[in-house]
Amino acid sequence: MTTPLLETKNVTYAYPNGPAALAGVSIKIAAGSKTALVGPNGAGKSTLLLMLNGMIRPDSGEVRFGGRPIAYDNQSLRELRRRVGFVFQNPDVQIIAPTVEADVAFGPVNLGLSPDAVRRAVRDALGYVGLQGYEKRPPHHISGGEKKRVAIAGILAMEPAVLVFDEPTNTLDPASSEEVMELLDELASSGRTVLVSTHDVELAYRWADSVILMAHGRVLARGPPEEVFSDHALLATARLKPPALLDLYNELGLRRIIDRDVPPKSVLEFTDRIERVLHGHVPARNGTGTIYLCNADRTGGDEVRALLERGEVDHVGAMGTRAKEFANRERIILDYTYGVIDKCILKALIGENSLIITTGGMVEHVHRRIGEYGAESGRKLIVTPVQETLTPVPDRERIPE
Amino acid sequence: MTTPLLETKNVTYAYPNGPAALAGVSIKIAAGSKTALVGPNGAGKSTLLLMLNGMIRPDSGEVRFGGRPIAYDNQSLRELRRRVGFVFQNPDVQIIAPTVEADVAFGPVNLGLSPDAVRRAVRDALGYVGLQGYEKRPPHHISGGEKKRVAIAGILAMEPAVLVFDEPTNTLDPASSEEVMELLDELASSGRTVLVSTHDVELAYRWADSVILMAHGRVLARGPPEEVFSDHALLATARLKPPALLDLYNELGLRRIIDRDVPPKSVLEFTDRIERVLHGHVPARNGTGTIYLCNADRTGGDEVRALLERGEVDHVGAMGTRAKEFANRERIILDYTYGVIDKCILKALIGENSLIITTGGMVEHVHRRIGEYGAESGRKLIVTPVQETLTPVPDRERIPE
Amino acid sequence: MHIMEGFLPSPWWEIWFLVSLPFIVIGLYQLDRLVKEKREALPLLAVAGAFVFVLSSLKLPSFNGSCSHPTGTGLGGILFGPCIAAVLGLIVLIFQAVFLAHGGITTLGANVFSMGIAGPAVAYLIYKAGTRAGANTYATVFLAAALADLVTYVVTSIQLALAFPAATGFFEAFSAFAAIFAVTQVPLAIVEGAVIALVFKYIVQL
Amino acid sequence: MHNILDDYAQTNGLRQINPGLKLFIGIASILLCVSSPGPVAPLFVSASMSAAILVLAKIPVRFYTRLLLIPVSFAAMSIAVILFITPGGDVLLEVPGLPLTITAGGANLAALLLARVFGGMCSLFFIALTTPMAEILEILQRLRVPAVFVDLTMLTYRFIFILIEEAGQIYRAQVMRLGYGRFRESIQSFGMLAGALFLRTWESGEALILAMDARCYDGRLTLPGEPRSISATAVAAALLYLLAALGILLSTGGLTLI
Repeated sequence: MTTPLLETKNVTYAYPNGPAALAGVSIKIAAGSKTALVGPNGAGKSTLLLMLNGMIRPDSGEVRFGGRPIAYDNQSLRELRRRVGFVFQNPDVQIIAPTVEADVAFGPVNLGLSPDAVRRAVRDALGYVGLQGYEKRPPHHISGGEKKRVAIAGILAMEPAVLVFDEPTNTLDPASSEEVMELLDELASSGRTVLVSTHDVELAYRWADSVILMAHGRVLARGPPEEVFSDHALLATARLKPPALLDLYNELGLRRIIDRDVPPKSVLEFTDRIERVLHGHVPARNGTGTIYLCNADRTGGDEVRALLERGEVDHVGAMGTRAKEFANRERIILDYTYGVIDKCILKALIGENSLIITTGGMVEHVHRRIGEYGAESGRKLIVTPVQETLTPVPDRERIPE
Repeated sequence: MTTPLLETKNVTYAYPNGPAALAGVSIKIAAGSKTALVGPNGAGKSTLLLMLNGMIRPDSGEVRFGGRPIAYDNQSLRELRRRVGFVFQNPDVQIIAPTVEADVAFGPVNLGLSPDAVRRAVRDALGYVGLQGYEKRPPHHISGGEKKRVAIAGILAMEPAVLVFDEPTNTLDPASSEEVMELLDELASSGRTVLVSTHDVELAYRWADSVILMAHGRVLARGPPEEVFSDHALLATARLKPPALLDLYNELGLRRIIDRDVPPKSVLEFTDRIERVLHGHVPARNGTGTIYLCNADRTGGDEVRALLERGEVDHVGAMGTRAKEFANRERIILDYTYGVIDKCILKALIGENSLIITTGGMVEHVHRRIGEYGAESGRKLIVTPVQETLTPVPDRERIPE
Repeated sequence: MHIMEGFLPSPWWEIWFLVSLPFIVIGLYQLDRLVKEKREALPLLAVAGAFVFVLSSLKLPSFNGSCSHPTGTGLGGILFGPCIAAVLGLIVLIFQAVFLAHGGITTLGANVFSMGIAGPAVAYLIYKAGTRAGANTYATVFLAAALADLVTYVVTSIQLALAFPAATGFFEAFSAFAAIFAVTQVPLAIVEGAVIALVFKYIVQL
Repeated sequence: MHNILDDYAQTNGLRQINPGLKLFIGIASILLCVSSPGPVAPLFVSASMSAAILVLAKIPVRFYTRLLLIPVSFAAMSIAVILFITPGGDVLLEVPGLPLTITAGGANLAALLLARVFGGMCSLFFIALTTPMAEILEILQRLRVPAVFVDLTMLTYRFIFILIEEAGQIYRAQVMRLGYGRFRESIQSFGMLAGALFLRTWESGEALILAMDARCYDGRLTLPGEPRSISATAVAAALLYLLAALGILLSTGGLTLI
């Protein structure tokens, strides 16, 4: 096995005048993984996360980064914190500069970058989270979801290899939560290691490829989410609820209505499973719909508008902040802004056409996901890329509001 | 139709130098109802709630309480606020005093109650939320869930007729959320009118008997939750996601796998529905398990322990804070602390016995719920009350920690 | 600069209590009236007091502990008048003594005079003078904060010199105390002035 | 910042003892120390107070030793001055080349002050570590301290903890983004922290007004004071201890170091 990027070995910690917060925790975070640290409030999740970039020094045990134990002198800590970025639960404590721009610049300035490099870092980070045009705004006049994205940009501007998020969707409403989780997906698909702490089991179930279940300062279980979350007794110990779909699946299994093997992760998979139980197989349907796929980085608005004007598309969805911005700029009304791929597959299965707008590495992801679904379900799904313009469209400035 | 207890008529409001927060909102809250005000952040939910006890005065339109427009002089406002209790989203905002006891006393003291009456009100309120023994603790030494309960006790101590909760479960972990929602159920079952604002559709779906959907300062829809949340287009406008079970149900309906009539509200109902689709009817099972029911107010620990020692009970669940405390005191390990009735029914259906510990009005509720389920599903479920001691057990003091 | 518990002998600690008492009494009287007129004054003063306490309990860069409350309460002085600021200073000092072990109970009178009355008064006067003269706001704030700090420590030195006069009299003692505190207090005053000016700038920007 | 003594006061071993009695012992000890003409009585007070804090109140030794270092820096500087400027008695030491001399009078006074500071601080620690602020406020209220003062102190208490939590989080967030690196940046970071905290304070104040109004605030903020029982043994022990200290004070009053 390769060396994990981040690792704790039997770390313990007690706050002054308090009981033990961590009672011997060993975890391993592989480079490039999407890990969720799941547990109730007070399980020690935040304490553990704060250890990963040296904000808290364990009473015993050690923390390793890149295979080497971390050192606690000032210089090493600064280096570590640049590599392991930490996004706080409450953006209000993280964003304290008078403007969005000044706040995102805080890290790069402290890194000692040149003014030009700082400006570039700020522009790139704000672009990544889809907040161009927000530079001069005061942070307390923007919405909760936007604040979260500013906080993320502030960390991205330091170009860390690992991103640690403490309860990233707490207090956000469902749409803002989805946007943030999508951003986390983009970050992971661009090769960064992403670690999230959460008590939201539904979120961890859908998002993570590896779950660490914690309670009372200990690790209770680790593994793929469908495995960890199928153990109801374990979840009860951690005072958590199983994800609704998984719970239903397990109940159906207990009553021997469906066979328990790989639990479904989405409404789409679940529907297929039940259909298979009923008919013995997933019925072939005539006239599945087409899924159009548009790379907003490479396609001009004209092509997309032409497609929409021909009336061939019933539903439009956008994935990722830049894609949503593109839609916004081109005044395309979006039907789906989250769970886009699954929804479009569902529509294709009932014969309706849809368009997915996305960018960068996510294009590949869409192809893969739909291909996998087709292979698993034995259904033929047609993905048609929207014609790309020959010359790449230059970065456009967001129209200031 | 009877006069609603609380009512707004076309109220509008704009914050100073802000856009309109409410653009003509009319709602009606019936006495004794459990209403959820659902919408994304920034929809105007909090503004509307603050209007209901006169904290914000509408720019136009009016607010009525008990059929009469509310007056904004000091005396009337105090009277109104005593009747319409408001629990803030963030308990840190609401808790004022240096000890739990002093904080809960704040309302009663300002209402001018006698010292004895204040003490009684504080004791009762803390007992209701299950925080006896916390009197002398400072608010910064208790957990988030406990703070929430202190905040609720502070309002309960004023004995309001209506309880308004702004995002009651925000930032709480699932178990604490369930406890708070259970407390809200208890309050409603004791005849109080309960109104909550939330962006958590799952929560509103399971809890409310009436839903008001808001977005952009307007009411989009109102009605029973299964109706409002089945309209995906409407939910999309409000940037909300449908509840997972309802979403699955609707997809199955679209594919004509099950008939769409009354959507199931719980895993239990859903399982039955699918079983019915498969077999045409819910199969009768032999040997359903027994559900033991214990009223913790009337039963001594000895009877319960005897039952458990006989090994007849496979699973134990407790509903309500006092019941949980009882279990804690008697050192009974709980398997279920939320969704208890449904889980016990599920277990009974697969032939296992369970014990439900609860108190007060909830006993009746358990009987009713299980009876209803039996009538609907055509299954016979056996509820056996645990023998009550002849003399009621006097209120016991919580053992100080 | 807090005088520690037990340091001031009789009759000096009693004398400083008597000196501070009128300010506190008047302050309480004014406060009572203010709160009866405007109920929201009480919560605002409370959070202001908490702010001053928290700010003073934070470590200023490269110094151990600061005494930012002359300026903090000075701010209170600008908003609510100097006597109410003295009451606020008293509360902050009580919390510092009981929560952080800075200061003491018998020395409360002396500390209230130096940090709750003299310092804030200077901050208040300089701020008023500066704004009337139309001077640069940040410079004025810097000066007000730094000088308030300095005055606090000068007053403390006077208090100590009065209690422990040298062979050659009060002035020698005063210069000895002032000299030894200057080493720590002058840089602290400058840093504090700079920080408060920054805070002011920050608030104005928002 | 993480050493708010009140946190220990909430859980200490003397938590259940009548707060009025604890306050009385503490203040009486302080007054004894301040008025003692010799160093023995204050030293007796500091020893017995420390013993009470460590043995009866069960405060961790490591924490308490660190606490004792707080007064040292102030005491060291001020006592050094007194050592050199106080006249009287034989000259004990002369710094060559400088006009600095230590006399017996100076040495005696310095020793006395050191003893008084330690005695006084230990007594203050005793109050701070065994009696939660809320109970002290309750006593002030019963002593008819003006209500507006008690109310203001009470509200301040609550917000100190809220703001400390916020300040701590902001500080941590800044350190994670490499704030407080060099001196200039430290000042800058600290200014931002203080500014943000000020803003947060203001918001808290406004939220507090709203919260109080929502709960029918009518100018009353009383603590539910109940008459607390007071054990005769505790009173007897306290009086015995204070009499002993007074006895030592009177019998060793003239005693000096040199």
